[in-house]
Amino acid sequence: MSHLTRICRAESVVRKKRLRILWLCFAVILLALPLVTSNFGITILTQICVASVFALAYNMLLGQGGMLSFGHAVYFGLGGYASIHLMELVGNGVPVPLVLTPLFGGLFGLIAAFLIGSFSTRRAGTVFAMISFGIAELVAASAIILVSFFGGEEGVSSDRTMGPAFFGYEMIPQIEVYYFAAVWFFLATYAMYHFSRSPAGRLANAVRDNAERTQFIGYNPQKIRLVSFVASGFFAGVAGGIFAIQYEIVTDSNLNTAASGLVMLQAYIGGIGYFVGPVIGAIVMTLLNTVVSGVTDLWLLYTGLLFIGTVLLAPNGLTGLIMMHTDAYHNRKLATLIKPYLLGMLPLTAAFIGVVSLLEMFSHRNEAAVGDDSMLLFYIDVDISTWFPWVGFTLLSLLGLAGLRVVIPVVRASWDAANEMQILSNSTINNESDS
Amino acid sequence: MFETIIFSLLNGLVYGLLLFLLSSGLTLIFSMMGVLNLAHAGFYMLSAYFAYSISIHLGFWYGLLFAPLIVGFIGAMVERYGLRKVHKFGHVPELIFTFGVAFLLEELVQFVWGRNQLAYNKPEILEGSLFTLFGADFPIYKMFMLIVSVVIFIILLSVLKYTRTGLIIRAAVGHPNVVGMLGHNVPLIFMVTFGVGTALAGIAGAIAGPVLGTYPGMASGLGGIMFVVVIFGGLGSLGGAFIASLMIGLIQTFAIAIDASLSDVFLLMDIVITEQTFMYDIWVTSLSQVAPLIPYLMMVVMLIFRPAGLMGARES
Amino acid sequence: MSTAISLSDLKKSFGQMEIIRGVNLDIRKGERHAIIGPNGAGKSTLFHLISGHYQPTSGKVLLNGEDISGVMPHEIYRKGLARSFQVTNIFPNLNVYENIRCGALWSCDQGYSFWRQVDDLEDINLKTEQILEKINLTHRYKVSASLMSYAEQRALEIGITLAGGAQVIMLDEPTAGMSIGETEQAVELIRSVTEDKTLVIVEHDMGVVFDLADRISVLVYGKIIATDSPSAIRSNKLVQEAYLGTEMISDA
Amino acid sequence: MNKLNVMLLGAGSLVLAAGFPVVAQAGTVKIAYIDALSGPFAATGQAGARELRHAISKFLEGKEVAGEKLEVEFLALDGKINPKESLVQLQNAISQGAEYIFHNSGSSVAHAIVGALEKHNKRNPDNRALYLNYGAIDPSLTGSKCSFWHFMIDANVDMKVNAMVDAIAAKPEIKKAYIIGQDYSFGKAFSAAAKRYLAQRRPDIEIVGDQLHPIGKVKDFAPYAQKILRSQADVVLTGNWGADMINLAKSIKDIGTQASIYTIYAYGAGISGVVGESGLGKLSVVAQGHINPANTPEWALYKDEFLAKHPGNDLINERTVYGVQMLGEAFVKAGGTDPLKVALALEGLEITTVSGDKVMMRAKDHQMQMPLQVMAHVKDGIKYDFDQSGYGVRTTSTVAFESNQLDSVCEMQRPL
Repeated sequence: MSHLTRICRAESVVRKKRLRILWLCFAVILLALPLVTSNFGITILTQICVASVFALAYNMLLGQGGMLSFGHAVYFGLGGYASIHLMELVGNGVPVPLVLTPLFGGLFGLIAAFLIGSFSTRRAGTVFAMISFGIAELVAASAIILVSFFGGEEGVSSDRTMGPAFFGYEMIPQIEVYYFAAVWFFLATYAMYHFSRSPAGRLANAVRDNAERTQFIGYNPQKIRLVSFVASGFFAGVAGGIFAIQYEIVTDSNLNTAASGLVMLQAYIGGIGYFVGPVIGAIVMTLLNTVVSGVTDLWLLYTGLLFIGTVLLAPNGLTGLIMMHTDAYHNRKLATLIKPYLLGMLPLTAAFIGVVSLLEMFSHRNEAAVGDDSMLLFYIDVDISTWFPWVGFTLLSLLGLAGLRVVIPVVRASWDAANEMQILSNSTINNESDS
Repeated sequence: MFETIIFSLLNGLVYGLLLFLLSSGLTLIFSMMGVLNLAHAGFYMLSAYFAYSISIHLGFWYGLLFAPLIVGFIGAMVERYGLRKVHKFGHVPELIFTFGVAFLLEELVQFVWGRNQLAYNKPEILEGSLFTLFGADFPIYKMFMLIVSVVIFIILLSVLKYTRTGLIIRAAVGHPNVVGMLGHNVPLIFMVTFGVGTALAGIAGAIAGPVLGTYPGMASGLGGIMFVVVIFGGLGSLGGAFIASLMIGLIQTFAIAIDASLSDVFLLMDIVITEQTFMYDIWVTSLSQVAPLIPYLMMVVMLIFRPAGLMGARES
Repeated sequence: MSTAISLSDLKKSFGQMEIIRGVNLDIRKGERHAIIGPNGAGKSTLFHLISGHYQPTSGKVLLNGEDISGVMPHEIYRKGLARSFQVTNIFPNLNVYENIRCGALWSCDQGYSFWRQVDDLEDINLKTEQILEKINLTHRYKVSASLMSYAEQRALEIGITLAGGAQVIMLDEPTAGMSIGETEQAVELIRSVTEDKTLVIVEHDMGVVFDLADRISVLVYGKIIATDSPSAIRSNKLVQEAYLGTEMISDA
Repeated sequence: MNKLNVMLLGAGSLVLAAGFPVVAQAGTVKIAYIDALSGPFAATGQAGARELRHAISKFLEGKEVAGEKLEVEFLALDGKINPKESLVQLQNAISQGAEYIFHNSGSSVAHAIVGALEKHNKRNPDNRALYLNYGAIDPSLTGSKCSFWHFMIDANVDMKVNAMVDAIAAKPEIKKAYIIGQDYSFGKAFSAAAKRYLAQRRPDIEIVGDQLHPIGKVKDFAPYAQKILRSQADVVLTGNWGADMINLAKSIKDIGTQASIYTIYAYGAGISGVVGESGLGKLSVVAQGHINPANTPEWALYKDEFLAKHPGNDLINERTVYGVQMLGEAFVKAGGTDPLKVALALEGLEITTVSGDKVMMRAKDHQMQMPLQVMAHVKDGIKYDFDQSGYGVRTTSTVAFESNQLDSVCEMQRPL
């Protein structure tokens, strides 16, 4: 056994141990979360579970397999429809515990993905993206016309409590639905992680990087893509099944192009290069959709800005921003970054408050009643009929932006320093490609 | 029957040529840059809004003139400060970026102009009907749209055929690297291309706004159809886009005019479809109901069997 | 002596241009065979034809006596022929270890399996580690392939090609763009890793060719004008004519 | 290894996500409004929120209920006129403590909300919610699919079409009718009602077309206008709303047919302005509310106040106000805001609205009974125009409360 082999084995053991602890932590957190939150919190958490499973499934394509799909909600939706119909069957006396619904939704998504994937995965890139888009439009349009399966505009509804109880568990209150979603979230995440470490998962990475080359190591790129696509369709269907149980309705908007766009946004904002990226994206987007949308009408505008900002400034997503610090962390240099970051936060916060306030004031001026000139911005009461807040927030924005120009080089220098040291001291543990 | 055909033909032609105006810009951008601009319909919408704002202050004709210019400029800036940054990461991030721009444009328009449909009106001189055929009026404005589209098509064609710029563009379609090798300033060409492409969408927006409505949803349906046109016609082929635009325009209008469904076909064969028949809803769905679905079917079938499209010069 | 690869009247045209104009060649099992020729002679095209990257216009390619013309590249690989590329063709965002491991997957009987865990597959990891040792990239195993030096990437390219344990190895200009020192190392590497295997190599560096090859074929304008031992090739009139004024066989 | 850190971080964010405390204040009633606040139909939804907010501030806020002054918390949620999105928001609303759900557009949404509330109220008897629907008027909502928890504060399609056919029946010159609508439950219900009532009232009128088109997707209505022209219809009956109404009206005008148009949503939210001249003398609307003239001074005052507060906007859905008024009366009658008690109090409740109409919530099917107005799209002689265009509608005739009471097939499942 060589030196390397020994290192690898040792690392592998440590890694597995850490992973086990991590999965345990993940499970405990999922179980414990409802204890510290409200009804609304539980509703949000359930949504996050569904969104996360779907976004993770989507990233099996985009992040892991390099396939950009504009129509992945098709498999989510079809899985959902199948689940709803299963619920109806159960209501009519077919004895299946409804906690298994997502599995059924998954199988349906899998079959659909296999049928469509068998021709759409022949190519990657723009052609694949456009086929997925065309299919999504087709399926969404058919969903309105074919009433017997899709229920038209109204969609299909059912009742989750009609089936036989599963060990006394009937999914009546929201909290039971949360635990149902959480368990499936855990299982699906585990399975998808498992997939990413399997030969098929590794090959998906290979075909993403260089499809031509995979032919010359004995694999058919189309088949690799198809395997990923089918697996992704399965998990999308699972997510659709959880959704069907939570809301007891599935409609065409579960599978239209807008739904497909949303999941892409989630995965990308979270970071498609990392396994957990989509989960973070799902959390952020769900919070925007539920919490921020309750605070401001402009939340979609902010979502758009966040997305464009991510594409331009942080192509590795929010997770990428965090992962930028692994080198510094390994080098125990994180502490040196605190001061420059705090310094950077100052103008960033100023610019953020300034710009957001200007947007909000503009929107308030257009939308609100005359005489309703006062509004609350960041805990400050503002009267928009006077010139003061307009000038003030403009100045704040400009000041913040100017400050950023000054501070960014400083922050960058300290970041470089924290990471550079590492290359000198420990060149082997550099840049683990972690995809 | 005859009058239906004539009018469907005319309406299809107007709609098809509008589609061509839109997709010509998209095709131009794709030819030069290899980018399928998902935000193209967004620029079309933006231009209609600008044209509306200008038209209430200066009049329709100024709107028609300036709105596409403004939108072209904005397009160029989007290329310069956005697209160029993601260009180096490949086509997938480019697609994602343009998707983001499309998303943002729709929100931005609502933020600035509000959510109502705007009363963007035709100018007095183009009101009224041009001629009456079988009792139906053909509006002057539709003829105006037709003429603008045709003029733009001719201009584009002659620029491509007879100018040096056209030569570069035609070279780029088949061999994207050759332009750089010839010593041209590629980033500048890209920026200008994107600007011109979006300005073409801008012209379409400025002339379509008064008839098809100026509202935040005006881009959403058209965006998809536009991709169908460029993909069906062949990515990067102006001629293909022209044929595909007309085809889709005509198919869409004729499909609406025909009320037949598959059950009518069965009836001819003495098979009666009732509510008990298997997959009842498919058989009784009339052609006019599935009209919006046809273009996507065409696109998917084309992509599967001939990804290069009708007259495609190259695959992506 | 049996043949590993046999080409009979192989032709390939692109549109009007005929690039390969009827090649007949037998490569024996276990030999190191070099293909040389001036630029544009069609060497890489010939490689693409054998490995299935291009379909021949006419003619046949036999691998161990089996007709493989028109067979998909991955099928050819599975029959025991692996190749490298002239322009580095690796998996840029995977690290070195994963690059090699991907190359070894098929030979360890891993199809498109999604239930096994690569980390748990002892045989495959052992094989990967052996290859890493051979190509001297052991210490770099965690580095992302795109961040490595050019010479390292070339070594990795060869490593991926070898990882599957194919009996016929085809290397397309493995030392292109390397410094003299690097080239020497690369030659040693190639020599050691192709022990007991059939090697087909395209190379511009005549030093490498004459150092490595048991036999040499000269390809000029899509035709083989000579196949012989290195010393015979060196004195071949036709070959000298073909190379006259372009590259001298003795230098470079 | 890096993954581990990130996963922990993700888990941390989950904790954050959960941490949003929602505390329901005692003594207040939470009212949620679910409609399209973004997307292609946002104009209508935003207007609805504005009007509802104003009506609540006038008729609920501070109202004395069981000796206490009522406090109202208003939540506006974006349901995108989509059943699924609306149910997501419904769950958000209920979990934040909302007990009264107002909703305007989309019959498919209404069916979804009814279904969801039936289940929710059965499963959570301590946490019930009522649904006040003032715009989704598929007749099956108060017919075959009626629900105890649902109250329709608008005339349903049958009632409106009945009134519409009344007006048409009075014109003997009309011989041919063309029906066109959006391809979903509402459009189909409209078409069915139109055929039924025309056959009853004017069997001599020939129905020369019955067309459904995809909702919100048609860019150019010229081909449809061509079909209408070819059919030589004297009158077009449509339930279209939003952009589909505007573009249809414009295309019909462009093609030069003499047909008049009868519809139920053709003013405000941009429609009056865009239809403009093309609708003069052609467009009639059947709706409920006293737009021009305002009927009572109180009503004029209310409108003036609203318009002064929201210049550039219009008061479109006048029934919103009646619904809020009625809810206020029900609170008083029930002596509190408990949804079950309020539901029972609403049944059979009769009030006179601020505009002087007598309206009644029929206990049998929870369908509000009310008079309807037939209005013409006009330019002159009106005080309240729409879209700052000078165009608006004026009442030409009224269908009285008594003459528009239709029977219902509703068999309501009552709790208890």
